[in-house]
Amino acid sequence: MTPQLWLLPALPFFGFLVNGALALFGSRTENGPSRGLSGFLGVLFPLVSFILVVLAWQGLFLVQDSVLRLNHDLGLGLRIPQVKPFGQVLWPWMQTGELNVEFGFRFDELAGIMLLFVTGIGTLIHLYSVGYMARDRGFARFMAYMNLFLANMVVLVLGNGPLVTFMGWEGVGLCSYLLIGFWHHDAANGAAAKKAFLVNRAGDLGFLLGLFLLWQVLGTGTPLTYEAITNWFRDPAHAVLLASAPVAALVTASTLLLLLGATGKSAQIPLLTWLPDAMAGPTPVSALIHAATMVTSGVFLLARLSDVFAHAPATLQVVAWIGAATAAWAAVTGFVQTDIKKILAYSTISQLGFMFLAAGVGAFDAGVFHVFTHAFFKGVLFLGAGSVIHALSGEQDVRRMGGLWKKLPLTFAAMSCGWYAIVGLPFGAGFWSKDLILENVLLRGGPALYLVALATAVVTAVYMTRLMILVFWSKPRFSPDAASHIHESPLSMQIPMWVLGFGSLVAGFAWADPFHLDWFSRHMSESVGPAQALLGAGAGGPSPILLESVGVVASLLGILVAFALHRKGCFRENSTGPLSMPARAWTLLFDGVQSVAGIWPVRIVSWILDNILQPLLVGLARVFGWCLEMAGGAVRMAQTPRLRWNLGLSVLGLVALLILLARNIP
Amino acid sequence: MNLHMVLVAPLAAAFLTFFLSGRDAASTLRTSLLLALAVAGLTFPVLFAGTVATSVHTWFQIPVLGTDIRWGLASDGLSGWLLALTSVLVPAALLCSPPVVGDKIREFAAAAFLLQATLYGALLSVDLLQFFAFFEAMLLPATILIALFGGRDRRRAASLFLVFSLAGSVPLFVAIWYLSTVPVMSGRHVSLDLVSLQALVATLPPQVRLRLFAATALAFLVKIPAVPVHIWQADAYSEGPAPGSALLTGIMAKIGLYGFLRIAIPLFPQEAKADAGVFVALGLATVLVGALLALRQREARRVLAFSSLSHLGLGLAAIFTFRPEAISGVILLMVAHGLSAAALFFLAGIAETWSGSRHVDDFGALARRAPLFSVLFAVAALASVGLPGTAGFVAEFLLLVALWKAFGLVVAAVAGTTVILSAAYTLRLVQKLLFGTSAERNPVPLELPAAAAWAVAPMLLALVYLGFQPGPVLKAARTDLLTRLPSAQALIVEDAPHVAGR
Amino acid sequence: MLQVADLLPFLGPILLLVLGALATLVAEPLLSRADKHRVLPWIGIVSTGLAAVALAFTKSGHLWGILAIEPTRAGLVLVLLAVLALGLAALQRNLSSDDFPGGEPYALMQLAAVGILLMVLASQTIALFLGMELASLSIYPLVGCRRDRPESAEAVLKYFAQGAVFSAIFLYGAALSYGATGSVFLAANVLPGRESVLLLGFLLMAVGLLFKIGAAPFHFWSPDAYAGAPSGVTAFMAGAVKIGAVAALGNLWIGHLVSLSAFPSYLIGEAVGAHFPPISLGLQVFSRILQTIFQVRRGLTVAGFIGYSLSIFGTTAILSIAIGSLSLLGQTSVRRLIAYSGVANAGFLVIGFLLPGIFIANILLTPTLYYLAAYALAAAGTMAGIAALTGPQDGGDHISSLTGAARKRPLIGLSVTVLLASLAGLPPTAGFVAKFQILSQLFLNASLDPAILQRILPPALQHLSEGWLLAVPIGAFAFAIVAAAGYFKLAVALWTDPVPNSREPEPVPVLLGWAVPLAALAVVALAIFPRALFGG
Amino acid sequence: MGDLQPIQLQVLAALLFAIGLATVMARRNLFFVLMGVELMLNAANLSFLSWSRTMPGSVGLEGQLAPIFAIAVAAAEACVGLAMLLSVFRSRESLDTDAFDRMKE
Repeated sequence: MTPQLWLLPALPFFGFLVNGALALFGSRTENGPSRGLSGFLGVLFPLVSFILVVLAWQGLFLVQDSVLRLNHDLGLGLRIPQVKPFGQVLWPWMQTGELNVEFGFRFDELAGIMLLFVTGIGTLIHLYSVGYMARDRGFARFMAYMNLFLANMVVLVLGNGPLVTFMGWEGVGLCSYLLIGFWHHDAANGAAAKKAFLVNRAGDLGFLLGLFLLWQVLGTGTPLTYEAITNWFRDPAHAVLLASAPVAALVTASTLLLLLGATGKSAQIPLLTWLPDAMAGPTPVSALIHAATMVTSGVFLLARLSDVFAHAPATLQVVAWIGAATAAWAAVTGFVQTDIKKILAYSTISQLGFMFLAAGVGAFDAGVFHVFTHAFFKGVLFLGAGSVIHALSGEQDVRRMGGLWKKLPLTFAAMSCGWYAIVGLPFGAGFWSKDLILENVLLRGGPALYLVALATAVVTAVYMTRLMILVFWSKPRFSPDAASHIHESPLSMQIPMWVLGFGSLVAGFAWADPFHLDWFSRHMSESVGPAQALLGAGAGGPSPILLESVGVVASLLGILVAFALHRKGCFRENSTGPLSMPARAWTLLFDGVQSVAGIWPVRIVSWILDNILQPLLVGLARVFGWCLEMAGGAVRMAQTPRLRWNLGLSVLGLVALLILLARNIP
Repeated sequence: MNLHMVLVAPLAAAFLTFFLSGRDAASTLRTSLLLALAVAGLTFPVLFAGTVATSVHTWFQIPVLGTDIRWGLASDGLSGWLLALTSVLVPAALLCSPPVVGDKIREFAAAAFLLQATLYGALLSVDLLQFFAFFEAMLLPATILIALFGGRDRRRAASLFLVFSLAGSVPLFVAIWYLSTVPVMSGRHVSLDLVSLQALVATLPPQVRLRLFAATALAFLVKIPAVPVHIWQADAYSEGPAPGSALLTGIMAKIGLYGFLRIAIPLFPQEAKADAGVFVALGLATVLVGALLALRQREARRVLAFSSLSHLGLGLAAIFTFRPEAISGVILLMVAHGLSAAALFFLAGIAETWSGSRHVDDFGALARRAPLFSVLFAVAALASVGLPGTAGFVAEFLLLVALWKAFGLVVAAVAGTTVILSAAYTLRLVQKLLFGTSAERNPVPLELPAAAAWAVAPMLLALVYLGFQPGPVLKAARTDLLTRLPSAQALIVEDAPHVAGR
Repeated sequence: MLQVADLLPFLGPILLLVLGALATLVAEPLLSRADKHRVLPWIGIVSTGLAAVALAFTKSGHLWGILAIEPTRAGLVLVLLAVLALGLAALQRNLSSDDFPGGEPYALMQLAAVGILLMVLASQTIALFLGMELASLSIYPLVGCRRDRPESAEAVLKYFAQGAVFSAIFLYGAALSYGATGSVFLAANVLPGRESVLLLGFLLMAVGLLFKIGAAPFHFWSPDAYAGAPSGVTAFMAGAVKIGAVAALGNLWIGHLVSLSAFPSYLIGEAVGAHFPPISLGLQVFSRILQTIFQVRRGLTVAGFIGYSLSIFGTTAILSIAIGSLSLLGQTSVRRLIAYSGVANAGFLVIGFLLPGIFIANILLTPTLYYLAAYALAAAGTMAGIAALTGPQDGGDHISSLTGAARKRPLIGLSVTVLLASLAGLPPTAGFVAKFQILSQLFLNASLDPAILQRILPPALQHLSEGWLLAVPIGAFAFAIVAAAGYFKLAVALWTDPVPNSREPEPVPVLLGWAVPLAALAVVALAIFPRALFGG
Repeated sequence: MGDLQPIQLQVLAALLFAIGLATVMARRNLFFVLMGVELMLNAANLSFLSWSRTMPGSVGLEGQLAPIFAIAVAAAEACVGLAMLLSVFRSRESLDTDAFDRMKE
């Protein structure tokens, strides 16, 4: 009996259809389509698919337990059960020449873990947006887009091959476009949305080209499924071949191109400029797409193709350094922002940098683990920010907040859970994952990377604490009339915050070695284990406990620094207006790079084509036609109205023929 | 399956609409629509029938030369899909035309049917001159479509189109003369039908073949069109009536690619192979120039025109890789682009009637004012961008694969920039039309005519369906096309399953 | 000795047309002014129809070698009759719309048709001359039949003066050719030593006919004559005159080929060729003079003659096509447009005489004749259609005055569009097939064995032989495209929205209403069944 | 040197023809144009006759027949010409051919 995997994406997609229909045909009604109905459906379908994911896990376990029993009967004490991923091929997709792509899904543990929080957190954020968007006329449309996003995300994660993944990959890009530009009457949002889509497309091109090269490595006969790819790379028979210089070069090139795609999606250097602008979208969108799920799909891709990347050490170096650089740069940027959502956006970029760093040093599981935990705490942070903005009726500038803990205690509580996690205080979700990363970086990546990462951790603590201070602890700075109608957000927004807040405290225990909790790593081992084994665990370094305490110290240091700076008034919370000059320069660094490298050349060339080539060609045609007209006029001149002239010319012709005759007689 | 019936049907439809329909536009629309659907009903069996052909007999014989000009009809996967596409687009165009052409619906329908008939003829011909006759006859209705219903400069646009196409066909005509004189010189009695021509051409001296190939190719380059002979296109598409432009870009332009697949390459395989580089370069140039120009256009339909230029340029480049992926990809591209571009033109035309202007800045906020329109437009736009899940993606992917396999990663990358650029100009258009604030003082809600919705929605559904199930189209290429063109089959590169590095 | 019984079926068409003309003349005074235009055209049509029927029964043969008929010529006659019908129909429209006092024009038109019929059938210079004059003398009054209009007076003046001069030239040419062959038959063996005389005679006669065809540089009359005449007459002239002249030129040229060659005579082999005494001293002197002028070596070969005629026809053809197409381009007057299209197409017709058939033993003008038929139908049909579309009194010769005319009369408008397409050489019309046949054959010249060209082409042309022969078809086609742009303007004008407050035009007489669509249908049918008329 | 030779007649005919042509082209008065045409036609007839002199009897006959037809035609042409001349004169009160230059292009 084949598992009906297609239901997982199909359900949210169906939700999209229903809500879309509601939005479309309700749009002409008095006060828009019914919010209750679309809200209910919009939450229902993701919820169902979440339940299905859990059931799918059961399926996975069933397989697994049978294997365990088998092991047990054979007397083998295998600690890591061999897990049987199961897939479903829906139909042949592209079959021509030697290309043979089948459209299907494959459920293994990596996908399972991703799906768990994608659908789970997705459902929660859907619920949140029911409250957040309640007053928006485009509510049904919003729910529809969110559902569509969820469907695409599921396809991305669940795809049985790079091309199916690519379908979801572009699909989520589309949804992020639609949702960033959700309030499309404002042209700025549209611009931000367009930017996001285009930058992502640049990455997608890299994805495709990298795929071609990868395919060339495999030999074009091999089907393009993850199964085939991993098997091919794990097959010892190919080790020699992979060692040979040309193939190694090919693998490196292909992985670099794939990396380009990953950076595009995960907002890493060089394709990171779109994420901060993406905050133009409604806050639930920022929470779901631009913090918890979509942006992490780059990391997911790295983990998915870990076997390939494992054979391209050079690429991994690049990944690591890109991650480190992005993390550091974004952390600093986050420190100088004044828009609460921008701060969180840069923090997201920075955290993603951590994940890349982990993958780069070969600790794919640590990376994905951070993805997992990050989903929780960044989710709750964004939701909290949303609830704050909601309460302050649209105010986003942290310099006009402050002292809100009295007015929004619940939000404050939830957000501080997130804060606790992200700065990495002990036993918070971030604590485990970040320290895991730091540990791996030190062991596998060397001290240089480690120091960068550590410094970044400090800065992270600083700017996050700054955020909390400016929003909640310092004295109120918002306008009195705003103060008048500050209110705690409705229950539909509270519940998700609590759940996620709780999650960001405990999620880390999914993999806490000191407590011998390794649920997460066990389930990662099937996907990324071999790759990491290939890369080697690195030399044994100082004990984990030591490293963890170093991490804790770092975050405490950061917090203290933040308070110190606050006391010295370095946050200039009372000042208003735009960012300071250097701050803006630093922030827009990569925008500048992009416009110089990408946008302006295109503009210039197209200007040349439009204003020089095109007129030239048209002009040529014109001139030709004009010449013909002239010739016609000249010929018609010969047609004189006078009889004698006509006769004369005719006879002249006769004479000419006579002369021709005279000259041509043989 | 009588192909002659299929060929005559649109012609008959043209005459019936022209003479039976009264002055009343609505009834005319109904009549013509029924006829169009009937024609479609006749056409689709041909598609499903796979490869079908009528008996071939002598049309006329050139005295003295004794060259046989044959008359016969045949259809295979390639022709079949284009026939089907045509038979779908014509009724759609009729449904979308009322707001645009107003009371001239009768003339429009007649012209559309005539265009359909000539297209059918070109797609079904088995003889070179027979093909050329229809190829030229196409100009008549096409010119009428542009010249009679369009905007201010439509006359100039139409004559530019006419003169360009005629001038472009001169070399082909000369080539046909030459081929028709070959028998006398070689003392053999042959005919101009494509199959026997393949044998004949093979006997010609190389430099002659090269000239003939160049002449043939030029005519098709003008039709597609490719840089630098593209300048008729933007004017024609933006000045003509939007549904007419849809038909022109949706089907007529495809005849250029069709000509390459059916005539230029099969007749001159060696030359095509030898000069593949030139055409790939032309194609890529077309891709880039089209995309970059589309970025700067001020009129909605000019953007669409240049985007068509860009997309078909990719097809041109890919054909000359002679790979199975490319050929099936090109057929799919023709279908996908035919549907999406046509849909965009239909909708743009209706939007123009709303804003009373063609300038993109005079639109805006349609997402708010006309939701249904916006949904359709957005979907069509995404389809033309080649978003996965639409046929456009499969097509572009296959073409890129082919280019990569044949010419390596750099060429594929250059061609791939279309992925980014097409998104850029299409989204710019979407932004201008649907989003932002309306140009008008107090924007009133607008109703997309139900007819137009009924016309466009199925096309978009077909695009999505083909995006997931492109099988039939791809198969068409694999089975029929190559079997009917033995010399082309020899070209198709089947590389042995290799492992990199060897 | 022929029996009258054999005579009648052969003369049938001619006699019937003449009878029709006479009947028209007899009936004319008996009818009221209004009835004239209602009845008389029908007499003409009936006689034309009967002539066509009679044509079906005629079998090939010749009348003392003066007139001859075979399937090819029969086909031409058929086309001629069709053109006549179109002309009559259009003329009815003109005359009734400005209710013309008399009905003679109908008779004149039929007589002109008789004359052209003679030109087609004639295989002897006298008969040819008679036919030519009969045609011209009845067309002059037709052109000038609207005495109240200054332009028609001017037109007839120019047409008459030039026509008279060139018929005189033709006659002189006939005299010379008689002198050279001792016979007035077109195909008669040349007398030894008189080849140069024959050449000169041929040249003059050919020029006389090229004038009638309207080929450059003898085309100056046509724009004015076309513009001055009623559109019906223009329709008739455009088609019929060319038919006669081209057929005559064909016979003339082939005949002279025959007279110079050892071929069995083309039409009436045994007509001449009696033994001649040595010519007198004076004549030797005269031919010596001519020889010194034309550097004729004794004994002109067929090849030399061909080369010579090639150089005539080639130059005229290219001139005509170029001049016609270019002047057609910016033309705003409908009739001048048709006139210049006549000039351009005359060029194509003349090209017909360059066909490779002449190089290869068998002489075959089928493509030319096919082209002729296609052109004649298209031109006459177009003008007739214009006659139907223009307002009362045949007013408005300017293209703009036809704006939207087709929208008011879709059927006729469509027909005119199709006919214009045929003139432009676009499929699916006979014009396309015709151009293709002619040009593709001509193209063969370029690919001929150079040795043949050396033998055929006159020295002046030999160095540029291949390029020249290649240039003719390609250049011709290029100009054809230029012309197409010209026709396009008219077609578009017909279909653009009619100017508001333009009142409904008066109804088209049933005759014309049927004639024009039938012409269009015929043009398309000829394209689909090209072998219907002349085989091949 | 009694009777004139055919050659002399031919030269005469050629001269007459040339004169006629010159008249037609040079004179502006319509009358003279008509006269020039007549002259040309008769030159042709003369040429016919003189040629027939060089032929043996039965063959020569054709040459003498032709002018008869030609003369008849010329007569008809003359009267059509005169009729035209009258109508033309009525329309523009002038016989100067250069006066008729309304038709352009």
